[in-house]
Order: sequence, then C-alpha cells, then structure tokens
Amino acid sequence: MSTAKPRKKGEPVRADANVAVGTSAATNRDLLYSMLLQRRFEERVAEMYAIGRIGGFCHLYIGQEAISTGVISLLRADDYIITTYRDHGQALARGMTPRAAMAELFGRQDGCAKGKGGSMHMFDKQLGFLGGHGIVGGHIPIAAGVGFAIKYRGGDQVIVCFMGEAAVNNGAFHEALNMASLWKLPCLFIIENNRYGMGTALERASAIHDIYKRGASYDMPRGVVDGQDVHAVRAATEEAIDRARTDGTPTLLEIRTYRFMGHSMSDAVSGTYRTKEELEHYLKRDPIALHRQRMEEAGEITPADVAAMDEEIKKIVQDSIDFAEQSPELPLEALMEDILVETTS
Amino acid sequence: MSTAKPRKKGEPVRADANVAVGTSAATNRDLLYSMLLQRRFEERVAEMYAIGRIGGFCHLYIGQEAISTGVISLLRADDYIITTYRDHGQALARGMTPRAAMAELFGRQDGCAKGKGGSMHMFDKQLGFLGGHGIVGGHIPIAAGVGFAIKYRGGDQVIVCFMGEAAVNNGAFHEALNMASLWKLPCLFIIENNRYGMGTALERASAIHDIYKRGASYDMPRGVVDGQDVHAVRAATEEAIDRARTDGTPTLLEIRTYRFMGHSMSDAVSGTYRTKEELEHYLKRDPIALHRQRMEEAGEITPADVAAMDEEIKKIVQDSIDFAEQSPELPLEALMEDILVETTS
Amino acid sequence: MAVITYRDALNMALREEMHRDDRVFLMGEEVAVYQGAYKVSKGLLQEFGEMRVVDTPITELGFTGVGVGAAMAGLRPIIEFMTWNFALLALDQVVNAAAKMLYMSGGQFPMPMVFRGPNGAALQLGAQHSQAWESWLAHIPGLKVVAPATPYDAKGLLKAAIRDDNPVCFLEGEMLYNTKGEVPDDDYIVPIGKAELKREGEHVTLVSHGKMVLVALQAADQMAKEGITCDVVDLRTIRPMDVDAITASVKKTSRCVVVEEGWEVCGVGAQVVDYVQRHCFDYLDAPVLRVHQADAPMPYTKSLEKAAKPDLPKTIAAIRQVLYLD
Amino acid sequence: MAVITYRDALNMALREEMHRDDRVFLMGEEVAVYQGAYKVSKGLLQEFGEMRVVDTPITELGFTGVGVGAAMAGLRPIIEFMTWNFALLALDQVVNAAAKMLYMSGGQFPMPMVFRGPNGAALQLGAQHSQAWESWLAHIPGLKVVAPATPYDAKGLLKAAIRDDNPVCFLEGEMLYNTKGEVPDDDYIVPIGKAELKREGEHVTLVSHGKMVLVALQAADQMAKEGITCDVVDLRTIRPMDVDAITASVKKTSRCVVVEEGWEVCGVGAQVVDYVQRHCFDYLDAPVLRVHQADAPMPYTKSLEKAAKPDLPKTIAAIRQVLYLD
Ligand SMILES: Cc1ncc(C[n+]2csc(CCOP(=O)(O)OP(=O)(O)O)c2C)c(N)n1
Ligand SMILES: Cc1ncc(C[n+]2csc(CCOP(=O)(O)OP(=O)(O)O)c2C)c(N)n1
Ligand SMILES: [Mg+2]
Ligand SMILES: [Mg+2]
Repeated sequence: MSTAKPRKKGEPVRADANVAVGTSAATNRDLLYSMLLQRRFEERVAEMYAIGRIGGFCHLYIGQEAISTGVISLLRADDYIITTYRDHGQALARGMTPRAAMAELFGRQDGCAKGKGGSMHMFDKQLGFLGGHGIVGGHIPIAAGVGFAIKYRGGDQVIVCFMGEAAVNNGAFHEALNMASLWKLPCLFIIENNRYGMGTALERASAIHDIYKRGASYDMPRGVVDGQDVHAVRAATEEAIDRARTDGTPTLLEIRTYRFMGHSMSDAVSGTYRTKEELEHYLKRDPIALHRQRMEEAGEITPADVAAMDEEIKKIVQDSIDFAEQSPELPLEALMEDILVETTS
Repeated sequence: MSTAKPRKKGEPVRADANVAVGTSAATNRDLLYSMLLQRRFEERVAEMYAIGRIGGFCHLYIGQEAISTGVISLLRADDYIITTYRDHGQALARGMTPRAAMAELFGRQDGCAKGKGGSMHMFDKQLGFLGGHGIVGGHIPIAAGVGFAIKYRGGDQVIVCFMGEAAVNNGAFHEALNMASLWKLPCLFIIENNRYGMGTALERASAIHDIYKRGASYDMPRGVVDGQDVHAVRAATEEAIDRARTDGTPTLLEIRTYRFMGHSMSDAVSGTYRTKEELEHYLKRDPIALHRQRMEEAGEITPADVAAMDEEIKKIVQDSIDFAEQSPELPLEALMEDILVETTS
Repeated sequence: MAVITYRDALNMALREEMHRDDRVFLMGEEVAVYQGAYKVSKGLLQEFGEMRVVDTPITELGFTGVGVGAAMAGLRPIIEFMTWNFALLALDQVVNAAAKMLYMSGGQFPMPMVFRGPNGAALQLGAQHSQAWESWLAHIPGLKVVAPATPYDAKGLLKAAIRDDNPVCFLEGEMLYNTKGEVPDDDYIVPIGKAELKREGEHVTLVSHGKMVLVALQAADQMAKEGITCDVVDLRTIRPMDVDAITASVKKTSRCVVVEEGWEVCGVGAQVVDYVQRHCFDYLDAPVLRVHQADAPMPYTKSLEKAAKPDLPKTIAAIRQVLYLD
Repeated sequence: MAVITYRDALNMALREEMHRDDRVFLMGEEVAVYQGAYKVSKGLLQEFGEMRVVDTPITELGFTGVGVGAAMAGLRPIIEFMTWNFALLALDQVVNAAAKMLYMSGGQFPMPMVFRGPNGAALQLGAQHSQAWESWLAHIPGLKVVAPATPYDAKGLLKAAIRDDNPVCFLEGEMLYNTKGEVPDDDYIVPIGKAELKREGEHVTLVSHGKMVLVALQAADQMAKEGITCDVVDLRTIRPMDVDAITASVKKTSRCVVVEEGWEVCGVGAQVVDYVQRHCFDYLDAPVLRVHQADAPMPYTKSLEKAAKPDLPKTIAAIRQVLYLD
C-alpha cells in the first residue's frame, strides 16, 4: 500500500515520500512522473549540449530511469546516495530541482554545485546526494566510508552506491566490498549493467558474465534484477534496504539495463561497438513505456493523463532551461574560493 | 617415477631437474635437500641479521618451505617465478646459489642483484626469477603480464606468482586475476596462506575465510592445499601446470601453511597477535620433519643420511657466509649506475 | 612534405614501429575495437590483430602492471592511458615497478616501455579530468618524460620512445590532437633529451613544453610587433631536461619566462628556475617569472576555467614584467 | 616540561584529540591490535575501542576512500599509512577525492581528515620503501602538507591537523620517532602554515623541513665554530608555505641553502628557490643551492645508501659554496 504524501503538481518524487513497494495508483503515478521527468530533462540536455550551452563530458541516463527511480523512491530523506559521472537521473529522482540540475549543467551559480562541478559532479548535501564522481570505481570505497560513518554513529540509514558494470573489474570495487561485508556496513551496491563500458562489452572485460556472483567473494547477499521494470527494481531494493537497516548487512545488486544513447554526447548511439539491431531490440523495453502500459492496463492512468503529465513536465524542464539561461556564472574571484575552508573544529 | 637427473653433491635442486610428481627416493631426497637448505640458510640469516651483517627489512620463510620446494621442483628452466619480499626460500628452491643469496643479503656486489636489491628484492634473470617485490599485491599484475608475454610469443611456459593471503584483499589481485582468466594467461597464482598479514589474522581482513573460492569471481580453476605436505603441494601444482601449458588456463591455489618466525626480524615470534600455544600447535607440523619422517618410514633415508645431508648443507651455508663476508660492496660510482640503460632497439 | 594532424602523426609512429618490431604492442582502454578514445590508434586493430592491440578492463593499476611484466619478459609494451588523469591509479606500477626494476635488480631488467595518453586540461572537463602530471613524473629517477608540442615532434619522439630501452612517459594533449603540421612519412627520430629552439630572439627566453609551446610562440609573435624578440625553447623532453639549451639561451637574453600547463608549486617551472638561477646567476637582469595554472582545482564554469588556465595575455604580461616594460 | 620521544608526542596528540572530539577516529594497517607498525598508536585500541581504532585489510586505495566517505558523512578520519611509500596506491583518493571534493561540490563538502605516516628513507629499506613524497603532495591545491621536525612540533601540528577542516597530509619520519624533546602535556597547537626560525644567524639562511632540519641545525652548529652563523628556517608546513619567513631571512643573509630528503627535480627546494629568486632577487649574493637525495632509486647497499642521502657534509659543502669559502 502506498503511504506517499500528497505531492504538489510539478514537484518530483520526494526522497521522503517513503513509498512502500506496492502497486497503488498513486505510487505508480509518482514513479512514472519521476522517470518521465528524467527522460524529458535529458532530451533537452542533449539539445542544450548541441548548441553549446552545456560543455565538457555529458553522459545521458536515458533508458536506465527505472533504476534511479525504483531504488531512490524507497529511500528516506536521511539516507545517502553516491554515483558516477552519469548522475543526472539519480539527482532528479532524489528530488534535485530541474532548475538546480540544469543550471549546474550550464555552469551557472544557481547550479547544485554553483556551476563548478558540471555534468559529472552534481552534489546536494541537503538531499544526501554525495556526488557525481568521475574516476571509475573511485566512489565505491567512498560509499563504504559513508556506511562506516552510519555504523559509527549507530544510525539506521543506508547509503546507495550506483556504479556501471565495468567498474566491477576495478580494484576499488574489490577492496570496498570486502570491507563493507567484513565490517557490516549498511551499503547498497547497485550495478547498473547496461552491457557496455564505453565501447567495451561486458564479455570483453569481465571473466564472468553474471557479475552479481562476485558478491560471493565477500559473502555478500546478491541478486540480479530486471532494470527495465521499476517494480522489480523496487522489490529487490526493499529487501536490501531492510537487511541494511536491520543489522548493517550490505547487498550487491546487478540490475540489467541498456543505455539508449551513446556513452557520452561525443559517442555515436550505435555503429562501432554495438549494432543498430541490438539497440532496436532493447529500445522495445523502454522502462517508461512498460510502466505506463502496465498502468493503463490496470486502469490506473489514461493516455490523456499521461499526455497531461508530459505537458506539465515539459513545462518544468523548459522552465529549468529559462532559469539556467538567466542564472549568471560565478564572479571571477570564485576561482580561488572553495579550495580550502577557513574553519577548524 | 622420478626422472631426476643425477645431482652433484651440494648442488641445490635445479629448476631443470624436472622431477615428476612421485615418491621415488631420489625425488624425495631432492625435496628434503631443498627444504633443509632453505631452513639452514635462514637460520644463519637470522644470526647474521642479529650481528648487523644484514640490514633493512628481512622476512624469513621458515615453516613454509614445502611450498617453494614443492611448486618450484615441477618447473622447467624456461618457466618464470615472481614473488614477494619473503623471497629467500623461493630463490634457493629455484637454484640460486646460497652464495649469491647471502651476498645479496649482505649488500655485496656478488649478490644476485649486486647488493642493490637486498632481502626484499632478489632477482636472477638466468633463473627466470623475476624478483622479490615490496609492495603487497604489486607483483600480481606483473605476473599476469609475464603470462601475457608467454601467450604473445606462443610459448608453453608458465609463470608462478607467490603471494601472501593478505594480498588477496588488495585491488591489484582482483584486477590481475580477472585479466589472467579473461585472456587465458598461463599463470599459477599461489596464495601462501600463513594465516597472518603482519599482525592481522586472515579472519580480520577478509570477508571470506576459504579464500581460494575467490577464484570463482574469475571463473578460474582453484583449490586448497596442505602446505606442510610437499607431496600435496606437488600434486596440486602439477595439475595447474598442465592446465597452463595446455591452453593457458590460469589456476588459483590457496596453500595453507604457517610462519614459524615473526613477520620480519623486527617482529616477535608470538605474543601480540598470536599465542604461544597456537605457534606450538603449528610447529608440530614442520614440513621438513613430516617429509623426513615419511621417507624414514618408507626406508628411503636413514637418520644417518639426514645427518650427513645436514652437515653438508651447513657447510654450504657457512661457505656462503664466508663468501659474502669477503665480497666487496659496489664502488660509490655504482650509485648512479643502473638507473637507465643507454641502449635503444 | 605532408601536412597532417598531431593525432595522425602519433598513429603513423605507432604503425611504423609496430611494423618494425613485432615485440611492440599497444594496450589500454578502448584502443582496439573503439579505435582509441581519441582515435590515436585508428586502424591498428585491423592491421595488427587483437594480440598486439589490446582492449583492457578499466584497471589502470592492473594493465600497467601487465605492461611491466610483459617488458620483464622481453616485450615492448605501449600502455595507453585514456587520459593521464586516470594514471594516478597506476603510479605505483610506474614508479615502484617500471622506474626501479633496473636498479633493484642490479641492472638485470631494463624496462623498454612507453606510457602514453593525453595530459592536461581540455575544455570544461572539470576537476578530476583536467590535470597535468609532468612535474610529478619528472621527479622520478628511472623515468624519461616527453611532451611534444608539434606533429613533427610527436611522431619523432614517439618513435624514439618506443625504441628506447627505458620506461618513457609520453604526454600528449587532447587540445593538440587536431593541430596540424608538416610530418615526413619517412623513418625519422627526434632524440629524447634534446630541447629545440623553436624561435630565435634576443630579449627574452621563453621556456615551455607541450601545448604551452604554442602559446609561447604566439607571445613571441605578438612581442615581435613591438620589436621585442624571444627565444622560444621547447623542452620537448622534461626528464632528462636539456639544461644547456636553457642556460645558453638565458645567458644570451638575460631574461626568462617559463610557461607550463600545470600547477605552480613544485612544478616543472620551479625546476627550470632552479637551473637558471644556479647556472645563469650573473647573467640574469630580472627574476625568472612563471606562467602556470591557477593554484586551484579546475572548475567546470566556463569563464573560471578560462581564468584558471595559463594563456597568451598572462604570458605577455610576464614577458613585459621581466623586461620592466610597465 | 617532560622530555619525550617524537613517537610519544604523536601518541599524546592522538589521544588528546580523540578525547576532545568523538568524531575523530584512526584507521589503517596494524594501528589497533598490533598497536601500530611503529607503535605510534600504542594503547589507543584499549582506550577507545575498535570502532575508533580500526585495523584495515591491505587496501590503501580502499581504506583511504573509506576515510573520504566518512569525512563526507561528518566524521573526522585520521588515515594512517604504514609508510607513505604505500600511499602511492591511494593518491587517487587523496588527490581526486579529498583535495577536490570541496571545490567540485561548490563548497558543500569540506574534508576534515588527516593522512599520516612515516615519510622518507630509513636504513637499508631499499628502493620501494625509501621515498619522500612532500613535493608531490605540495603540488596539489586543496591539500595542506605538514612535516614536523621535533617532538614539540609533532604534537602541536598533529593536533592542529586533526582540528583543521581541510585534508592535511602529515609527514612523520621513521628515523624521527625515537628522537626526544621537551613536550608540554597541556593542550597546545602549532599553527599550520607558520615556519619557525629554529636558529638565528647572520650569514646564511638554511631552509629545511622534517628530518633534515636536524641536519641543518648540526650544520649551523659546525659553521658557528668558524664564526659563520646561520638562520635555520624550519618550514614545518610545506603547503601553504610560509614564504614571508623565508624571504625575511634571505633578505637579511643574502644567501640560501635548501636541504630536503627527496629527489632534486621539481622538489620542494625547487619551489623555495623560485620564491627566493622572485622575492629576493636584488638581495642575493650567490645562487641558492640545494641539498637533496641523489637522483637515483635508493640502493640497499649500505655505503651507497649513505652516499645517496643528503647529510651534514653535503650541507656544509653547500653552505661554504654560497659563501664562496673555497
Ligand atoms: C579510472 C578511470 N578510467 C577510465 C575512465 C574513462 N571512462 C569514463 S566512463 C568509462 C566506462 C565506464 O563504464 P561503466 O562502468 O559500465 O559505466 P557506464 O558508463 O556504462 O554507465 C570509462 C572507461 C575513467 N573515468 N576513470
Ligand atoms: C601496499 C603495501 N601496504 C603495506 C605494506 C606493509 N606490509 C608488508 S608485508 C605486509 C603483510 C603481508 O601479509 P601477507 O600478504 O599475508 O604475506 P606474508 O607476510 O604473510 O607472507 C604488510 C602490511 C606493503 N609492503 N605494501
Ligand atoms: Mg556500463
Ligand atoms: Mg600471510
């Protein structure tokens, strides 16, 4: 049953919505809204990148929205999230406003990191959103450290660590998971297995292909999940969260998905390393379409409702662009700020 | 059946002895000789360290000799070995002369690395002995690289990589084993599980205690072996070598043993992190005593034979000390030599 | 002589050397199927096969160690870092293994290998993807460090690096890959350890390397309009540094400005200053000045990034200052 | 005032700060049950328990990252490296995470943490265990780097580092742990960023830090017998460097020698030279000279190791040279 608080129109799924696993219409609507917001937001991000409003490396999340939405919809406001450079979706799912996210992408001072971080480094302390990290694998031990702090303080929060499947071959993954299990740190290690690390297929990078099985090396509860089905994601996540809150047991989840766009804005959608046919095959399982269809079949939503939601979201995204456009860049003296703090404790 | 070539008295077991697994008297005698040589050599090393002839960090191998001897006795002269800072035993088992080893420990120019390497960094290119390495885990990817070179050239050699059980938690282990299996590199990864990494018991460092099981994360053949029984070590090694020579399949072997001395010369044998009782329990399974007893029971050797062998070995070790004593240190200009080579190809 | 890009010059060097010596192979992330993250290895997989052009998992520490082992066993690895930013994870292998193996082994194991990839900041890549590591690498005995500024030097130095029997860190530049220049398609070498006087002048010595050489040359052009001429010393090799080339120029001009991409503290410029003041003490008419990145992590913000980077105006300002022009 | 060892001074600082603030914890290899590889953390496990004194697996990269995460979540980690040699494996976390988090997050995440352990060569530990990393660390904006030479400074600076809300790299010395000095057992702080004039003189400025300060002081004593007196500037903090303290002294003495443990190229001394020639150009009567480790990996060979290290005779020789004494 959903315990979702009433949500103001245009407000994304709140981290504190505390929606339980279930199929209530309200919950499903929140989930659809969250995924659609990420989708529409990033479609416009691609445009903004093309016309030079956004620079640097920009990695889109399109196709993977059921994971960010499914996992994060079950978190409490005092839980933590840490992720990779592919961080727009999770930031929005956590409740970062499209304005703060878009302004960050534009490099403006109203961005979630005042424009200093950019696409790969979104942060929001209030939301327990510990960033957007650019070094593959680097944030995994950091997640274990957040878990350590939770245990140190005797809290029952959890930290969710999103990573790509290619990160699983990196030494940082191995060191972090061993410590997380050895010390029983309340971590959810979420592998977003979109089958490619840049241009390298999983099978060309990992000696085993059911990578969740690596959890066995750390005696860690593990599982594999359909990442295109937001309900499946939520079911697996809720179990993992319970374990973590109860006695700090960490979990490794391999959530299988597919990246509908190129690795980054500078990578072709298909051609070099994956075929058009493969792409089209996976496009058939669009997480948003699947969820919407299920809702329509259950009579929880009508095409008209969806169209209205879509319109509303598009407005919100347009508003975020207008907002970012008029937000200034930091003044030049800010270059030498935020390097060190003056304080001591 | 043993195919051991006739061995001159005083000559350690040669890498090219090519002894097959078996229990022929000659083979067993070679194995006993090899282990006893390591033992007597290191007993004197401890003395030499105490009187300041040897400096720096010095890690003794006493108690683990069945592993070096068992594994290396099956290698061909063109195979490779790489190991950690705890490298005296393997160097001698490979056929490094006690003179070259002792002179290296003394830091003299007749040492196997001209005295520049010291206890932790013994090298002998002729023997395919690729060193003693001081960074825990660091030599494991290097071993994979040697395996890569073997495959690259289409050879059927193998590389044996010895490591301690604590190295298994390090990221370098994970990255190397994944690549070795993914690319089918002819590597033997030998974990010498002596139950402690310095003062840290395996159980306090690793989330699983049957660490050979980590091989599963890389789909790598694996096994656990009694490291106090030189025959058991050889049996498991021969299988692994066959796999590697046949089609490059690497193997992970956890060989269980115990360090009879402290971690290094500056660490007490027992007290802080392990009890006297535990030590005494393990001392009962001295690999040399066990092997000798088995030989005596089989009537392959008499106490008198052993005494004679022991005498001979003690002479050889004394000779290595006399040799090292009179070997000079490199001249001062050597400080700036061996930094770069002048050659190009 | 053909005019080609820095990228194609590197590609040519790789191809020529892989043909010349079949012990040479290229390993790194996306070097094979993807043809290189920056397409430097374009066509090599097709030409040399997957044993010699090897895609790796994302394991900088691991595959760098694989290169070290391959070198110990007689091969000549070229290890590509997608960018040098990620090499931070591999420095233990570069420093503790590659740079020291020859010494620790008492001369038994030379390490004929090349570590290469783009170094320094590109455009708006943010704090973790915009670092210049030459001063760190130059600190380490047992390494050679090279940073070509032009397509000609890129080809010649990469060929020299591949043939060198020592570990060579080869620093390219994402912003340099598309720059063009004349590159002979014959088999030439640019010697490691030799700087080049890229512009001759009388009044000021500009010392630089890599991408910043282009800025130094622009600065020289601009000052020339005011009748002030500059020696532009392109170090090309940072370690071992061609101290004679620097001091010879400074003894002539009596003034020196060092331009580099990296941070100030203990940067390459600091070492150049040390050499200059030690060897040209009585010749200097002004303190040596340095142009470098602002002492801050690189911001994503466009205007701040621009302000953080060493550039033409900052170089001009330093030149004017050593000339006491304003 | 009690005379205690450098080791005990550090232990005192750890104990006092862990009592003062229960967000402070110590993590590293062998810090707990084993009481520290060098016994710096003696008794802390017994006093504070295993949640605050934590033994880790051999995973420098991993447990340093754990420290970073703990700091992001509000704790104040002290990460011990058994020696800084092994920190090479952790530099990605130190540089790309700890040093940049505040900046990348637009000021949201300060990183109140300390990275500490012995730095530099001890005796015959060979090439992989004898390295001094201060010049590398000092290169990085977002870090503070501290290297106390005396027990008094060790306690005061470690307490300051633990209270600092920024990441502080704290460089100790295996050869310093047993040195003794007066250390008050009350709660004092030595401010980060302030050098100290450890000896006052007229003729030459000796700039040094950490272990080498003791050598500089010996050199000052010896020169004093010839009537030549030295300012001995102990940097104490390498980043941010107290440039004023250096230049004030050099403006007085007109001569300067920098003594450091590490390698020459792009070393700390190079940066000191840069500051001195820039700010004291018209005051200098001689080039600034540097004393440092030979430009080679550290050999195990006893006599070669001695020859490789900076020492009293080399320091005296440099002093005499800047005075044109022979
Ligand atoms: C240590 C490191 N090496 C290389 C890179 C370059 N790089 C950025 S993303 C990426 C692929 C990561 O793939 P995966 O982990 O599957 O995540 P995905 O991009 O598919 O979400 C690579 C190689 C990096 N950022 N960090
Ligand atoms: C990366 C690194 N960290 C720490 C050390 C210090 N150290 C040397 S040996 C050792 C313990 C290793 O234990 P194990 O791998 O079990 O090998 P053993 O000594 O038992 O043979 C440690 C922590 C090191 N040499 N390298
Ligand atoms: Mg992926
Ligand atoms: Mg062990």
